Amino acid sequence: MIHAEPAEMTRLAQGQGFLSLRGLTRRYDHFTAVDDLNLDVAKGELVAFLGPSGCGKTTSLRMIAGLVPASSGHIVVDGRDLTGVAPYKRDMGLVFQSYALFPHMDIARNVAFGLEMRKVPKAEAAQRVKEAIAMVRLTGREHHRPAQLSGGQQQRVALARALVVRPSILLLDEPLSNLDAKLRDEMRTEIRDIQKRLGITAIFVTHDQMEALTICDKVVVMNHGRLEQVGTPHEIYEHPKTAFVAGFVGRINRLSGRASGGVAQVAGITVSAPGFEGDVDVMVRPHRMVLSTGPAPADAGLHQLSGTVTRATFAGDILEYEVEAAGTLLKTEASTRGGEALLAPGTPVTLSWRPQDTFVYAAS
Amino acid sequence: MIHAEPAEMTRLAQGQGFLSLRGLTRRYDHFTAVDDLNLDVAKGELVAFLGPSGCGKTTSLRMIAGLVPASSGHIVVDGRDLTGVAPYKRDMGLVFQSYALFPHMDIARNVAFGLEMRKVPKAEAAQRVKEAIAMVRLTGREHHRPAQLSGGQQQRVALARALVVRPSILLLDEPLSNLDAKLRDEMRTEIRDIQKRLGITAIFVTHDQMEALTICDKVVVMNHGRLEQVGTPHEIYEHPKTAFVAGFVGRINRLSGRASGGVAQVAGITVSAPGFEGDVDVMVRPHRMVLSTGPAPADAGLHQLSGTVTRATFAGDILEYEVEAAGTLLKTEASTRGGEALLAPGTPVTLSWRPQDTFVYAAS
Amino acid sequence: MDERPVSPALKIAAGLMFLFLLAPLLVVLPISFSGDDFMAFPPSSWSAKWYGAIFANSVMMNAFWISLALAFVVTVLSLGIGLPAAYALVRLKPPGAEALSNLFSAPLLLPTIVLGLALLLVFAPMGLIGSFQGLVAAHLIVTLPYAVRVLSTALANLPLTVEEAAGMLGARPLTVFFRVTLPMMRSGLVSTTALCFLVSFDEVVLSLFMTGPRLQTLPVAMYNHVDQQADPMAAAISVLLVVLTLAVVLVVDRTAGLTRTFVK
Amino acid sequence: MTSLALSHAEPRRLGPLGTASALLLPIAVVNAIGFLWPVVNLLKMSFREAQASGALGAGYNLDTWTSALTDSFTLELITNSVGVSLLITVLTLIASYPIALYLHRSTGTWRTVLMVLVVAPLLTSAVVRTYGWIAILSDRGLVANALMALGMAEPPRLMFNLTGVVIGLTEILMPYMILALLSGFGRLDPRLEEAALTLGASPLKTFWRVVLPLTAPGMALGGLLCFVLAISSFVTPKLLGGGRVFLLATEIYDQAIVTLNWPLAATLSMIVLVVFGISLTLYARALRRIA
Amino acid sequence: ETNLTVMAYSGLFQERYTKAVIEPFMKAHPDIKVTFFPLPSSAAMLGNLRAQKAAPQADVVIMDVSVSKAGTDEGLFTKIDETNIPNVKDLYPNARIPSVAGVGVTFDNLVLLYNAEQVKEAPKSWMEMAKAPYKGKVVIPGVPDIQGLGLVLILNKANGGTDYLANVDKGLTAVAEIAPNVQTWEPKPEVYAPIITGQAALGVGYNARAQVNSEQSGGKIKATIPQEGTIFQINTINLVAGAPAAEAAKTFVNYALSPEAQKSFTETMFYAPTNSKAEITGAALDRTAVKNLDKVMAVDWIALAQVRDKIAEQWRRRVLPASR
Ligand SMILES: Nc1ncnc2c1ncn2[C@@H]1O[C@H](COP(=O)(O)OP(=O)(O)OP(=O)(O)O)[C@@H](O)[C@H]1O
Ligand SMILES: Nc1ncnc2c1ncn2[C@@H]1O[C@H](COP(=O)(O)OP(=O)(O)OP(=O)(O)O)[C@@H](O)[C@H]1O
Ligand SMILES: NCCCCNCCCN
Ligand SMILES: [Mg+2]
Ligand SMILES: [Mg+2]
Repeated sequence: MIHAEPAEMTRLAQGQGFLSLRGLTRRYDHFTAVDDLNLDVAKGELVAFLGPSGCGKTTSLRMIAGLVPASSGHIVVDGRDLTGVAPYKRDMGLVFQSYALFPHMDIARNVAFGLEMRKVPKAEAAQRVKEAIAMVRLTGREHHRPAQLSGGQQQRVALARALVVRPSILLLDEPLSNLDAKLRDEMRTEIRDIQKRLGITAIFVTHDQMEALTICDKVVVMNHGRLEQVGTPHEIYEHPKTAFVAGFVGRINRLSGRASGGVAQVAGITVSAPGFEGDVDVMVRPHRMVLSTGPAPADAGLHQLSGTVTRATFAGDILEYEVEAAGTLLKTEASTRGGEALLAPGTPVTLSWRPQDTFVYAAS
Repeated sequence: MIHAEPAEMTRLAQGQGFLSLRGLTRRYDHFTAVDDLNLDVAKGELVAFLGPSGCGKTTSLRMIAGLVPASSGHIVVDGRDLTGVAPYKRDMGLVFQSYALFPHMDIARNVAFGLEMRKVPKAEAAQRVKEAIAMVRLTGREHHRPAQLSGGQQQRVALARALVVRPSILLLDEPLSNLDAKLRDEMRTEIRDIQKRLGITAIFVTHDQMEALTICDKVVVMNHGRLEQVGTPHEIYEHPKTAFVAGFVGRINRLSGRASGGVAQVAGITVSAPGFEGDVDVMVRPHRMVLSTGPAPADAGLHQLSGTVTRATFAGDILEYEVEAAGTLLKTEASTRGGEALLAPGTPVTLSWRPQDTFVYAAS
Repeated sequence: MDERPVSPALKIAAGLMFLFLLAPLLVVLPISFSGDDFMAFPPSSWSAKWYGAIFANSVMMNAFWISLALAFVVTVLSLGIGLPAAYALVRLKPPGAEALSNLFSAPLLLPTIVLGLALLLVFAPMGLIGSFQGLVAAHLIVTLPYAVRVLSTALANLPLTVEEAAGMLGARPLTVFFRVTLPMMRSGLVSTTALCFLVSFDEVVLSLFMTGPRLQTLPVAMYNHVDQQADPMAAAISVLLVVLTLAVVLVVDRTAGLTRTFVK
Repeated sequence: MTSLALSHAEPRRLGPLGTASALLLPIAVVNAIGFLWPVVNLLKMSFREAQASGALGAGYNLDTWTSALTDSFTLELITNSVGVSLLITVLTLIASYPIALYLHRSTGTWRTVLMVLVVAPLLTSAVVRTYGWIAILSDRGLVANALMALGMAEPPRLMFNLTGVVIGLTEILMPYMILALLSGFGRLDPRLEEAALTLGASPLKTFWRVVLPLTAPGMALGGLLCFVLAISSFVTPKLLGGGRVFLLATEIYDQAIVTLNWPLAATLSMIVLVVFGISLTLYARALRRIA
Repeated sequence: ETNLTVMAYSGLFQERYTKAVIEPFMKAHPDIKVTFFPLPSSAAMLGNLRAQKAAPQADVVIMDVSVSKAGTDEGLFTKIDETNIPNVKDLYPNARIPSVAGVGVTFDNLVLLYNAEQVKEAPKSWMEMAKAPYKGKVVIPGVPDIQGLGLVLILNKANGGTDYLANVDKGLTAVAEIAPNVQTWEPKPEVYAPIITGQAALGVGYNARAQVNSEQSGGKIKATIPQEGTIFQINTINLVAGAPAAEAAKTFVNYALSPEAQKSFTETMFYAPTNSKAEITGAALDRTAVKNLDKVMAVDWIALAQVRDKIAEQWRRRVLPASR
């Protein structure tokens, strides 16, 4: 079916976004890779798809690009249903997780390809190719073939190739996964700037939570092919709707407890748990647990647990600790800013955190 | 040449490591991918290779594995020069950056391959394959073909395939680059545990500084095919020998200054710079710059700069700021632990840091 | 991304098999320089006269040019017809693709003698016997199956994502095909071209039925020649063809970089 | 027909039947005129009344079919042809594989020269090639002389019998096999061999467990082509078989050209078609296992 | 000007027939342009004729008698006799076959071929081929080829066989004796080359080709008619029914059967003439079977066709096993 019925059309057009997904679903033989995805992306917005490996991120992107037909559901861009529209007519750019560079063309021709297709005048195209290659730090490699480049270099070519055409929608499938943190940082900013400058609407698939939080306007968290939560980075991080989101976006400590009458008992302390009854999972981010060696800070407003250090790791900006408390292993961290020495395993410590940093969910 | 001369032999055997690289070099036509690499790795040690894309990490690993002949130099394992020893006789495991799964075998048979080659009895092999698959969280997918798996799933199979044989040396080429942070965290710990438990000597190539710092006993920083610095994570992070290492491992702010008489003038402040004369680069990690809005903390021991916020980003555990001070854009960060609101661009702020957090290098 | 060292075992095995493959040719080479009037090994005397005889033989020379033109036309048509067919079968997978692809291979399985006879009965009333068009049509029937099979295999082995990437960059299917798919199929295309050209250039049996009074292909002329006089001229022609092919390919290689087509 | 998508995940839904038909039209026309029609003719021919003089009777009957199918010689022809063709296919594969692999791994001008050498036998006329084989294999040939020099009193007969046919056809089919193999070697990613090596597989094991399975599509294609070419070849069997080897194709030749019994030639041809159809089905099944 | 197409054997036959017959004919008839349509075998010619039955393109065909019988039975030819071709009246009787539309245009006969270096004296008997020194040195085109068949018929008669249409047991037994010595039953392209090169010492072939080959090889190959005798192979010339140039065709056929054309072709290719009036020079005549007509055994090729299959089957069962 190429065109939606008029009635359907109206409903579809009501989507608020420039790009809207309506009930997007993709089934394989025995397996639903993407399940009833609904999403609105505003023009010029950058949305991150975040989720564990195999949750359907790539599949969603491929459906949007038109490379995989949806089993059901619609993709609507600017009020227009794209069902049945060929990929090359969609004016979208896609950076493949596997690069998919043209093996028979050198780097410059790989990057120039999209411009040629758009019949951009030679001189302008050459200029833009040059800029794009410079942007991904590959100047001087223009005449290498993809097989002669390292993995990260290939990924950068793929990025340049997609960006140079300035598509109206840009789909990026883990475009930075093979880059080192420094370059990733720079490329991320670069992508962000270009995207904002040109007003490109972009979807950015990543498995890197930090990347998702910093680059995007909106984060979409997926799990098992389903959408778990959509929100701003702050919403997702500070107010995760589900235990999965809490656990997936940012690190988390999990404690089991029992709720009744609006409060939950967990590891000997009482936390507020309005609306919960029975077994609950209580979660706190390691970063939000303050570790102290002296007597516990006497702040009645804080939750506190005592324990002993079981593992300590130097991680650059921070020190990572594993603390055994209330029969559970809890993670926490300390800044290295003060130049503190790593606490030895066995050191008795206290963990304190604010009530508002405590998440409660029905036990899974 | 398969055997070294006796005199040479002795010299080689003097290497302290279980695995020693001696002057390892790999040249391509016009290009030296790896240049005179010298390194000793003790038995059971886990060494991380860290460096920008294209710096020669994969090439080094491939030489160690025997897949690429060295242009010159030697690889010595347990006092034995491996020059001319075929890859399959080296008892090394290698996780490929590009997975390199056998497309014609299902997951279970991919993982079982190395055990078969070692003629491990059927029952034991089946048990170990099962465990390895469980370890990478792919139970239930045993009979899928690689093409039916997502990128991250494939990477995990590659990992299981290499680990299951318990090689004496394990080479990992960005084995976690396609995994989400949560899984990466878990897998990292898992790899670390197995490696320690079995006493495997391992080299772990990564572009993720955090990963390098937390997982390994020793970090090797490479650049342009050359070794920049070898040291413990703490040494590398806190005492980077070169500007490149300082900039590559962990984020960094760079300020230009002039040194003379043991001190350097930079952005209106004076920092200690013993032994430097002329132009210098002064570097400070964003994490070590404390941002304050009120009057600057009156600590005479701290370096201080005033400026204005130009960009503020929520990044989960931290808030990232860009501050314009002394005509330069400086990065800094604040913990979200206290629940502080993001400062608006334009807010006047002061950055303070300890003198020992200041790195000085001759200007490049 | 790297050089693949070839193992000595493979070198030895390949060398031995090459020896087997070229054995008859290695004997034919000295025979072609025979001073005798009959093919025999070893020759009792040596001479290059049979090479001279080729150029003096207008029947052979004419037949050579006809064969060359024929093989060229047949190869171009085989690619032109086979490539779309392979694409349709592999990529568009219409219902019954497998049956169709079997049907298209089927002409290979009739002994050419039968096919020749069967074609004769069909082509003669159409006035195609003894005509260039008739020869082209007959040869196409045997070259097309090769073309379709080899091209299909080559096509099926290509990574799809690369073509998808081209589509995403705005290339229409036809552009994707010509700019991406086709270049990536190079080694399959070279195989197909070589096969079709050789099969056509070498075909005797069908040609025997299809040639006419004024139209002879080289293999037919050689067959007739050897049938009557088993002199070493045929050996000289064979050697000359091999040398000529080698020379042409090397020149093309030097100028157009044919070997690049083999480098992935 | 708005959808010309290059996506192939579900081509049946996306793939416009019209495009496919258009692309398949030319080959269908060639096939119909050059194969289907002649074959239908042939089928008709197989039912024609065969007169002893070689003349075709006006009527149709089942006589040729009945006698062909009840004649034990026909069965012998079929089993012989299939057996010999299979043997030749296997030998051709074994002989061609190292060359193809070597070619796949060599580069530059050297590779080009080797490619030409591979196809060189095809440029040599069959009759001339046979003279080459005679010089090598005949009772006084190079091989016999070498064997006698090594002390063998009576060297085995190497040509003008089945051995000669097998040797000759294997050699002549090698170029086809090599070209087919090369076109199917695309999946042979060197990384995979390296992976096997690092997992402790010796080069031989790597070959068996990784290289060979990955090149299976090429082998299947080459095997198919060679089997078909072998079962339908009659020039080489005639030249090198010494009149002692009876195959379907040579018998068809004799019936069509010498005895002039066209209905029988047609009947035997239809039998070849059936044998081939069965082979093709088995082949497709094998292929599905590989893929 | 009329275009006339003559369909006949390719190769040497084409070359020599063109020179000896067609060119002189065209000189004599400037209004007729003859095109030689060469085909490798009689069967291929029959194929062409069958395919073009509705609209023939060839006018005259020269082919083996048994094939022209088939063509006759299918109505492909116009009957040739004195009424339409005057020269027919001068033909030898065995050139006129009642059940065949065409008439004999050449006679050829089977000969025992031998390599002059390996065999010093002309063998007296076909059975020389069974002798020990010739192990693996004998080449015979086997049944169903007429040459092998002819050998069976000759030896059948020599060993006391009477009616070859009833059975040829005696002939087969004799050939089975030769069989162990046989190198190949499929000499290719023909039987002459292996004997010239010495790859074989003895063989069975046709006289005309043997003579030409002997000439060309400087006497390396020689031919003889052994004491047991020989048989004729007959090529007929036929008028294609419904031919486009029917009148010119008759003119040509008449010329082809004329004493001068017969003489000319015999002297070029050593086929025996079918016209009794042809006066052949002595040297050429010596090289044909004409002087040995008494040694030629009469064969009814038309009747033989009926039992050819049966003989082929027995050949496979009795002769081939002896030659393995
Ligand atoms: N052709 C297929 N047949 C069957 N299952 C498939 C197919 N393609 C993908 N899948 C499955 O669909 C699920 C989603 O795959 P997808 O590639 O979208 O994951 P992803 O979120 O991109 O993962 P990653 O982060 O590892 O790349 C996976 O479980 C995968 O195994
Ligand atoms: N066959 C080759 N020919 C020429 N240059 C090569 C070849 N193989 C690798 N190189 C070059 O050698 C350098 C090192 O490559 P290598 O793959 O070791 O990098 P890497 O450190 O692993 O990078 P990444 O993190 O991107 O994977 C690169 O600049 C690459 O382009
Ligand atoms: N049927 C036998 C006719 C013999 C005449 N020789 C002609 C040579 C044809 N190749
Ligand atoms: Mg993915
Ligand atoms: Mg790498």
